[in-house]
Amino acid sequence: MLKVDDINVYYGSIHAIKGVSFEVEQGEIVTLIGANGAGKSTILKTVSGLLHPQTGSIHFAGQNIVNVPPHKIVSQGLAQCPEGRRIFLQMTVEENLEMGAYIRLRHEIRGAIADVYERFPRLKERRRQQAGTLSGGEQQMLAMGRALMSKPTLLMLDEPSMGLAPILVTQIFEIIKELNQAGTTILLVEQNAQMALSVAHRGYVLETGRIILTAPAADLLNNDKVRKAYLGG
Amino acid sequence: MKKILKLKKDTRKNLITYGMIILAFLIVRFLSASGNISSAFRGQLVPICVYIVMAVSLNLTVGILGELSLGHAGFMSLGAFTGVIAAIILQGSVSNPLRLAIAMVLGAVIAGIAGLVVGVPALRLRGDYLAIVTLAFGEIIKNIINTLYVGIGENGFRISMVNAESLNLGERGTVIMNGPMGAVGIPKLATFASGFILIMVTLFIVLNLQNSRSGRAIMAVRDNRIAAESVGISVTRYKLMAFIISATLAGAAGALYALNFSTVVARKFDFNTSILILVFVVLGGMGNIRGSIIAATVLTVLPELLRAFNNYRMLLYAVILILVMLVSNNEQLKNMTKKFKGFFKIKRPSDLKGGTARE
Amino acid sequence: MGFLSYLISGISLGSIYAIIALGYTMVYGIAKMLNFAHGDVIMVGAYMSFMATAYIGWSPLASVVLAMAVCTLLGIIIERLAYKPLRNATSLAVLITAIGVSYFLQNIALLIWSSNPKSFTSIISLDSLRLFDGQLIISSVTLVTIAACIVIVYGLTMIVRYSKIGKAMRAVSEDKEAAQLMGIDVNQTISVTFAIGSGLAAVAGVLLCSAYPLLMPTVGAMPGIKAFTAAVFGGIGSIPGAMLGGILLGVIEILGKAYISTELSDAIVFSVLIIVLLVRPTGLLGKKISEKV
Amino acid sequence: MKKHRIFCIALTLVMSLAVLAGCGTSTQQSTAIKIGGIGPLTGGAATYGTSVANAAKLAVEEINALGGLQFELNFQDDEHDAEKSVNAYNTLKDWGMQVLCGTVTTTPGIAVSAEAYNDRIFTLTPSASSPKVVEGKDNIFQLCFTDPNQGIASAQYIADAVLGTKIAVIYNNADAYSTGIYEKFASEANDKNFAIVSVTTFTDDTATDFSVQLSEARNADADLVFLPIYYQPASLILTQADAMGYTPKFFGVDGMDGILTMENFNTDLAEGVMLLTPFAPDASDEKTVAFVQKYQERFGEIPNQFAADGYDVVYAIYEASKKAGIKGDMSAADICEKLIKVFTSSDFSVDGLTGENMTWSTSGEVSKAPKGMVIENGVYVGMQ
Repeated sequence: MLKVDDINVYYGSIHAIKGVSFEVEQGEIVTLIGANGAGKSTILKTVSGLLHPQTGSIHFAGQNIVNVPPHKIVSQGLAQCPEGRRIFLQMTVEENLEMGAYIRLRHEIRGAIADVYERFPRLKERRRQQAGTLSGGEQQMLAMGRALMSKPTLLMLDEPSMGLAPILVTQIFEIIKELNQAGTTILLVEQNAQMALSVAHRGYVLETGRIILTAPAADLLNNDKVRKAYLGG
Repeated sequence: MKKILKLKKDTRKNLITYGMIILAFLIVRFLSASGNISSAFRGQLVPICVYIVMAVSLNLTVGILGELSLGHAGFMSLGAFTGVIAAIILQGSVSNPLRLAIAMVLGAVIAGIAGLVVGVPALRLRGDYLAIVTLAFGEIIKNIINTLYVGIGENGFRISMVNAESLNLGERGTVIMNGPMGAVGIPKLATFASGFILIMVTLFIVLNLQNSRSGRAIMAVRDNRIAAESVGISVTRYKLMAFIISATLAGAAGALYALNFSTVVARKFDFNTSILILVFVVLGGMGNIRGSIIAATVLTVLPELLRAFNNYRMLLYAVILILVMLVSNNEQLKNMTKKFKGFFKIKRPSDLKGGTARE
Repeated sequence: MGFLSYLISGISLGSIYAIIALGYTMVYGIAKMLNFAHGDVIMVGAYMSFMATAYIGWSPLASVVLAMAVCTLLGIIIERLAYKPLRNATSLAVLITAIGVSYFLQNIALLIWSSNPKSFTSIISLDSLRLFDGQLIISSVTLVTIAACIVIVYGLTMIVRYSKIGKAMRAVSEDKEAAQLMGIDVNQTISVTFAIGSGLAAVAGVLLCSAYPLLMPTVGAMPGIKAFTAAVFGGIGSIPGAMLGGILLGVIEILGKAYISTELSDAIVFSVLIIVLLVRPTGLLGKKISEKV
Repeated sequence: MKKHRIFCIALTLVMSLAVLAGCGTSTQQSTAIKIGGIGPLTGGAATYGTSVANAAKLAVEEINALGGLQFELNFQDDEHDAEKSVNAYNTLKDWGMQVLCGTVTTTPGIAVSAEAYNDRIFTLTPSASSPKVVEGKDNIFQLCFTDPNQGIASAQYIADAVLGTKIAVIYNNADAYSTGIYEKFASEANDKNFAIVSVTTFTDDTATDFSVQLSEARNADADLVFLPIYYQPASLILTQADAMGYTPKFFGVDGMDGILTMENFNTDLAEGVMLLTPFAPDASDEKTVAFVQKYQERFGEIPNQFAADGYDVVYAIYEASKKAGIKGDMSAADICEKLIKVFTSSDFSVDGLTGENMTWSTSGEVSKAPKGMVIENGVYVGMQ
């Protein structure tokens, strides 16, 4: 479904991503794990079209999406829930959701909002509230709900557990599983490798801009090197 | 040769800048002595020096300190009128070069004091809000100077805000500043040599500051205020220091400017002049002193070179300005030059040592 | 009675500043750039209306529509050619380009319409309003200007609050990158903002020259700077702020002239501005700047 | 920082060209006398410079068509700025200017006349009207009245004709011309049969709303408003006074000329306005009619007083050159001395558009009689 082939990305003169290739198949949860600064978010931004690779290709649903502007990539069914949530703090909860469905037609939006409220009842309670007044967990729900509004076939989540209490983290990962079961393919970027690998089918390990290891998630969980580096023993 | 290569990269860069100015001065001097220089260019020598100093000093605020100022001409104005007053009062009592020096120093001092007065409240603000306060300051200065009458006569030095007659200067008094008519009958004390010296002094101050402990603190403030604060850098102190030095140099430049023309009016130092100097800084590169010098020179000369185009002159100037901005910020072009440069890059010892890791 | 009539003059002048300031503030809010060429778009709008009425003999209303159409188009063209290529450049680079555009517009106007001033025929030809036995006279231009300002502010607020493009503008102004991830075309949104701001500039130009009927290539420069000041005064980026800032600036200017000094009126206006900014560093209705560490 | 390097190199090249640009100026001699002109052709004051430049061009063409003495005119822009004006002056010097017709505006005029005095280049300014332009410089002459003279003449006129007893003044306190006239007017008013009851000002930056100034004049019961300003702000004052229903007499100076020919201006508003001006475009004398017609054909606009000044300057130089026997191959300094002698000689006078029998004193000031005009039915009528 998504095929990234040998991309190189630069920030000015810094070579951030060095020849990375990976694939996500329909119906999978794939996770990219790695330390802070390994280049995980950079990869997602590149896939979304916010950054452009110097070389290499990215194919989504068979089409090359390198140099396609980000808003067009969204309409092809690829959504990203960015790192740090990045919800619109000055807008209401419902307006945030409407923004998520910016590419959809007016009559589709109602139904999509209803679906999101069904999955996240808390958001319905706070629909008229300014997003800036929500708690961290609620904000994460809103960010995910917003990303779902475009009805993506592939959802990319960037650090969904960041800054959340452990109980909320579990909740978020439950939701990720549910979404996947409902048919959404997911590309998950996480620092919390334990959690990520526990829900994912496959995983890639990233180190300073390179993929150093790839295997089914269960294998990675048992891999010594991975355990030492990312799973705290 | 080896010794020069061993010097720190910054020092080497600064030496090139000084060398460039000295070389330019000598060349112009030589051409001038051999009569190979046009009146038009000779007439512009002092203004060019003034604008170089203005650009370098503004670069201290905008490029190095990282705060946008839209009122730099206000400090120039204060320096200009202070300098004129000093030069006229001292008429006949000291030699001309000394008179010019005193005028410039006094202009610098007054502008520096104004820098303090404006800086203390204004530097609490940030970004565009600071910019608008400096703009407002420039307009206030212009407006007040327009209503100021200053003279010297039987009763000594007098100031009024009503009109020239209310100064009561007596028969042999001189009106120095005559409200909107500005200062008239200014002795032409400015010379290219004095402009050159002022540039060298400015460079000495700004380059040394840039490479000193204080300079690094100022740049730390620019790059990350909170981080700088957290390691114990007094943000206000360093900001104010840079701002005052910038104002002081602008004051000296203003005095030199005024003493090059027989008349000067407050209107000259308006928003448009502030913007003009800002254009020099941005085109030359933020924080790039050498760039400011070159941009100030070229953009001062450019409108004169376009005189052949008559009515289309200023239109052409506008088009050139826009195109230069577009070209110098073009991503593809930037990448191209990078590759080009990489191809020809000469490996210097400092580059081989492994970069900036240890200092 | 004197005070009242000064106050009305001030509100009228301020309403014009406010309409111009709205253009500044919208563009700033979304593109984060100071569009210093805005004042010169006003001038173009005024000339368009002038040509349509004086040379072709169109009705005033039709001339305003023409002016708005031309200015909207001009705004889009300027944005495409001069600002869009600088989307990733520093804000100062864009500022300088805007100044280049301002010079360009002024000098092209000089070549097209010559430096000789033209007298603008007011587009409003109603009778003045006489109150208190003729002691207080309010000209129809004043009334129309104030009404136009209120309608425009109301209309813009509604657009920004409820329309799809308005919401997109808010999203872009808050977080460009996140907006892109929502499928919002940021470039298009910025273009639309420029178009609206420039269309407003045309209205401002016509009203400015109706109230003060002198048309020259430099006519927009000073009101442009004053309106920019007004936008900052009210809190740049805020629509009600631009209106409040504009009107206050006009009122302070007129009252300062009337009761303190006509000679120092500019100094008074700018001093008040500085004091307000020292007390409220982001303007009267400005949002607090949240600082990123 | 590095991205600028190539840009800098390019700029350096331009700079070197600038230094060398002057080197090529040839020393070729032509028989035509090279006349330089300086004035604002761009910026806010462009209308004045453009008028002078146009009319001067017209005059030079006429003179050259006569076949005798030949002129070559080079008019440079100074943006109404002293620094730019000196640059323009130096450019003209490189071109080989022998006589200067300029500058159009006062502040640049003071700066340039100091240079021209040192270089011994004869200068006749069409419209830089401050006495400071000519003061202490024997080779600088003015064709227009000085500002103080206009102030005195205005006060005299108002007093003699008893035009008003309570006078309000609105002037531009950021403008040397306007302030110069006002100050002299105010000091003249002391022993006259009228009183100044209200004085208000504006600046170029606040020249839009005049409601306060007009209200103050009305509150002070002024029956005459003196406007020592240019016609552009004056047109706004007339419009706003009309909207307020305030109808005093308005009295202007030569800067007021141009108000009737301002494109699209409703001349009804100027009905009854009085002004002192040496030139009226609808005067019926042969010279004016011919000039106005030619100017309009050529430039599509009705000439104002600045154009008339520009035209007269060229003709004054022409008359004087003929009298002094000046030729194109003389040095500027020689021409200067000869022209000074002619201009200050008692038997030299010029009949121009802006005055009959204009003569000059050694101080450089012109002597001609200002004409009082009143606007009736949209045209100037001589005031007696």
